[in-house]
Amino acid sequence: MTHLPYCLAAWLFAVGMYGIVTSRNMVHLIICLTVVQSSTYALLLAIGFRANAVAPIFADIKPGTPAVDPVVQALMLTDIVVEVTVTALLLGLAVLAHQQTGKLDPRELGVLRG
Amino acid sequence: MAAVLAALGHRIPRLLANALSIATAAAVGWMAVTLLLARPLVYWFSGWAVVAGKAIGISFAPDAAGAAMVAMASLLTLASLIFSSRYFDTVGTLYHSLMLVFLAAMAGFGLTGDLFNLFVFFELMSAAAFALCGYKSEEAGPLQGALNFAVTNAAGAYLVLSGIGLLYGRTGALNMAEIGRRLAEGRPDALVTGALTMISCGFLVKAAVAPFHFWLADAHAVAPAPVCVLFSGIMVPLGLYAVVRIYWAIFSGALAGHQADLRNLLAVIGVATAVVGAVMCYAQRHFKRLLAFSTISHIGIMLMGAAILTREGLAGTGVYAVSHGLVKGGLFLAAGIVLHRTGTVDELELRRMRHGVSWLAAPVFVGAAGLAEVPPFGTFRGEALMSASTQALGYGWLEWVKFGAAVVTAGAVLRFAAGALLGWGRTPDEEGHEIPERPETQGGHRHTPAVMWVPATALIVLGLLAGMVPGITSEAEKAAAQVKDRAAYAARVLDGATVAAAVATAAPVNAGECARGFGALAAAVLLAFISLRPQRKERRLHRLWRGAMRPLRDLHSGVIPDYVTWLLLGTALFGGAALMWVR
Amino acid sequence: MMWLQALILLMVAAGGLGVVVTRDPLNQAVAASFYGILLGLMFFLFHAPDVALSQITVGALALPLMILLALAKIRKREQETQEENRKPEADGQRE
Amino acid sequence: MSAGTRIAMFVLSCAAFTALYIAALCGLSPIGQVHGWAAQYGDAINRMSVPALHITDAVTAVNFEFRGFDTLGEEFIMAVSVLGAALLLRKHPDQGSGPPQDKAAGRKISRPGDAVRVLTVGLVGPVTLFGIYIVVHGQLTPGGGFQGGVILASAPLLIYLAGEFGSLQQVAPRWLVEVGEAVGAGGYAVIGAVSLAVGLPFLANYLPPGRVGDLFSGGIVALIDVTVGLEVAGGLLLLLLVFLEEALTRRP
Repeated sequence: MTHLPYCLAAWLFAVGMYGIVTSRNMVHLIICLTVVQSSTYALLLAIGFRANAVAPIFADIKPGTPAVDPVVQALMLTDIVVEVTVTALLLGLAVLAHQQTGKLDPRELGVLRG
Repeated sequence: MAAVLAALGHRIPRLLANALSIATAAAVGWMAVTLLLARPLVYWFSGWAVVAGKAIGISFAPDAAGAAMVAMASLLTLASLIFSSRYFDTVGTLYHSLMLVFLAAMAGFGLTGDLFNLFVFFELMSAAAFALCGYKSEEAGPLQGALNFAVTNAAGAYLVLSGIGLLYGRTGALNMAEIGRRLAEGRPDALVTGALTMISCGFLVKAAVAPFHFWLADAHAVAPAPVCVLFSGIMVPLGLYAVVRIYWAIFSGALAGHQADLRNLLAVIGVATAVVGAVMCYAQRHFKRLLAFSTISHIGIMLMGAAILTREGLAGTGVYAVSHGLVKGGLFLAAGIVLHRTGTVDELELRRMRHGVSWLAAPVFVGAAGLAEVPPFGTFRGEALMSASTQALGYGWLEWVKFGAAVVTAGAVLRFAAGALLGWGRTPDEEGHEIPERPETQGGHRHTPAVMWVPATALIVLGLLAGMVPGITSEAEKAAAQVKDRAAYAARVLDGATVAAAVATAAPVNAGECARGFGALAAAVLLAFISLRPQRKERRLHRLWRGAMRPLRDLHSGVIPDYVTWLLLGTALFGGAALMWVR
Repeated sequence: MMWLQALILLMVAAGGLGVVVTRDPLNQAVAASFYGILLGLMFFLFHAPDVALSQITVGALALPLMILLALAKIRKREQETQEENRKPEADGQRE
Repeated sequence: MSAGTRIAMFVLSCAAFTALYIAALCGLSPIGQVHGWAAQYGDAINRMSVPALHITDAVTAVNFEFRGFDTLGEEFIMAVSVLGAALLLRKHPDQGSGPPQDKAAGRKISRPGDAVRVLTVGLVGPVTLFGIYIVVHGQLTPGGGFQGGVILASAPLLIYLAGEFGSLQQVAPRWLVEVGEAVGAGGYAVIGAVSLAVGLPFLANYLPPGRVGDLFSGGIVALIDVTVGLEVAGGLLLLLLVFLEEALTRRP
């Protein structure tokens, strides 16, 4: 029970991977990849969480009050930027590939084989 | 220190002209050499260093191995920028900016001492690489290659990040030296092996090790030739470098009792990679794809060297990687010239047409000799270093696999040079898959500008000379000793200790090794000769070979879901094996 | 741990599954947007307001918008292909 | 590989992988109960950010000060993907380029009503203000250059939603957005390089920290915040514009 929130990360990873493997549409596949990435958010969030603590913003509270870990939150922010940009690049590639071949199914794109 | 910072100053590459970008690459290279010659140092960004044993800021902790990688990266970038100055006709500044950011990312990746920072540079490198790979966006092939590349590498990156999360949850640190120190205090458990598995497999995706190698051939076959130079020559070895670095800096203390297990595991992966790469390499008729599979095979050889986990093994791997990168870079540039002149790199088509690039066979022959580990190539020196400790540890059979891989890949390159460029022999009825391709250049196909053939031959010659640099092996051994010494690394980064100079014994080159190198070349020539002369008797052999190759070819399906399934399978097997050690 | 936090964890778990099993990309863009909001809520309830804010702006706004634009492009291309396919048929009949 | 083989192989390996992952996760301390070394990095930063830097948002302190170099890398990832998207979606000589016209699917059919248009255009001002507010208060309250930048980028898009692609190009012409993005990414590096000029390590804080709670507290963090805001707003808008032009004008 005490480790259950961590398992959300494993769940999202597996579910996203399932989506990628069974995908029939490049755009769908790319969105599933963002689900895989969201598993890393869940992991980092759970790791930085502290019981009986507040958010690490000391605007209205006294410095020294127990707060959750700000480092993982900074990592997550970086992670989110990475997500947007990689997704944007991938979507651009998928759109172009569709323009050239008229296909979106990752199983049918195969120009490169053997 | 100024060197590191100046390297960063160059990350503002915007609207740079050819000359400016070439100068930048050269400057970064010069700085890397300065770093290489300087003593190892630690640089803390933002001025936040260590407070009460905890690293607060981000540090660069360059040592000889990292600096050598950066020097290599800038040399290859320099060569490809010179090459492409006349290569693309519609070259925009976007291309130069991407190349320079790619270089900056590789430099940061090689120098950083912080695990999350390593991930950031990994992603920066990937983002630049995806875009460069899809550069010829008006064709279907490059787009598909870039998609395969991007999806598998993104999945690998998320594995790495999850592993970093696990380590942070355990140790509360992101600095590699600090994580290593904390992990060494505890017992290894499922978390340690899990983190090792996820981070290693994530980086091994970049290193294109079987069964994570599928993307590489797709990406290399379609990326512009000068970009391939960087992919094959330095980006892929950097993946291996990251695995070596994190193992020695982070996990070597906690897993000290399981060295033999890890050695076996990595050796098996290396063998699989070398064999699959070599066989697939031989079966190709598209020159760039052929070279791509040979890179996979050579990465397997390097992995076998690093897997031995000894100083000599690591040093040999380093020398091998540098020399291989130069030779392979030269070969890819040669492929670029062929494509520029004839509009194709397909072996059968080239054989049928009359082209004026027969002279290229000479540098390609020399390059093939480099792949066959013939003295005095750097690959030979590296191999000789590796083999001594491989045999001492009772892994002599690995040497035979390496020998075979070198022979087959060199043979395939020789076959291409003799068959396609010189037109020797008869047309083999070998059926590979054709990849429709347009020339990367427009106009001016009649001659080869000097900016194209000079870098191509220069790289191959440099690969040859790399083996003759006096003291290269002993310097490499010193660098390897630095990489291996986890305690000294931690003391340098966290306690500001100065590093004692490592001593190395220069191993003499023995005659047996030389004979081995020439033997490999002879065998490769023989292989190329046989494959160019299909006798009636051997027809059946050919058919048999094709039948046997069919399943292996089919595995390289170009289908992303397949690749991702392989990725998971490989990770699960690696993780399962690692978990067995600690149970 | 509060029940509210447990609830949002479950909802995110279900949301992830929902995004994956929505096979039609257009519906999936909507599902992804909803999932982005759920993630943002989760960050908020776990004391990460900074991350929550950026997740909501990115996950619920920027990303679905990009997906929709990509889909618009793909759909347009499909329509054009259909028209092109129809045209040769018509030409053929005329002859 | 046939679909059946693939699924079978996937189910096996994914099950094995997930089991390994969960086994590893169980090695972490129970949720919320982090202590010892594992807790000290975060605690140290929470302790230091107000006294040392006068920054009340510890996350901003990590992002722009303690681990500012990561954020610099992150900005470059953003810049590279914008460059990459521009490179990929660039126009090729053999592709005809007509004047930009709004041809997104479905848009021909229904123009938004006047009320919607007035409302969305009217929202542009407040949204821009809100974005700027979020950017400049980064070191004080949740938010900062990144979040504010995304909000800023969404303001011009409201104009597009109101059906005025032409006005969008007037309000946010591509060169202006490009310049903003470049200034943002370059500015960060320049701020870092100034640290060198005054003899400090790269990205070290050289400005006085100001008063706790002030708009200009935190020294260079406030500056970096603004450049990141510019970069993110510019970069994201450029990405969206590239996609938009792609969706609207490109013909195969």
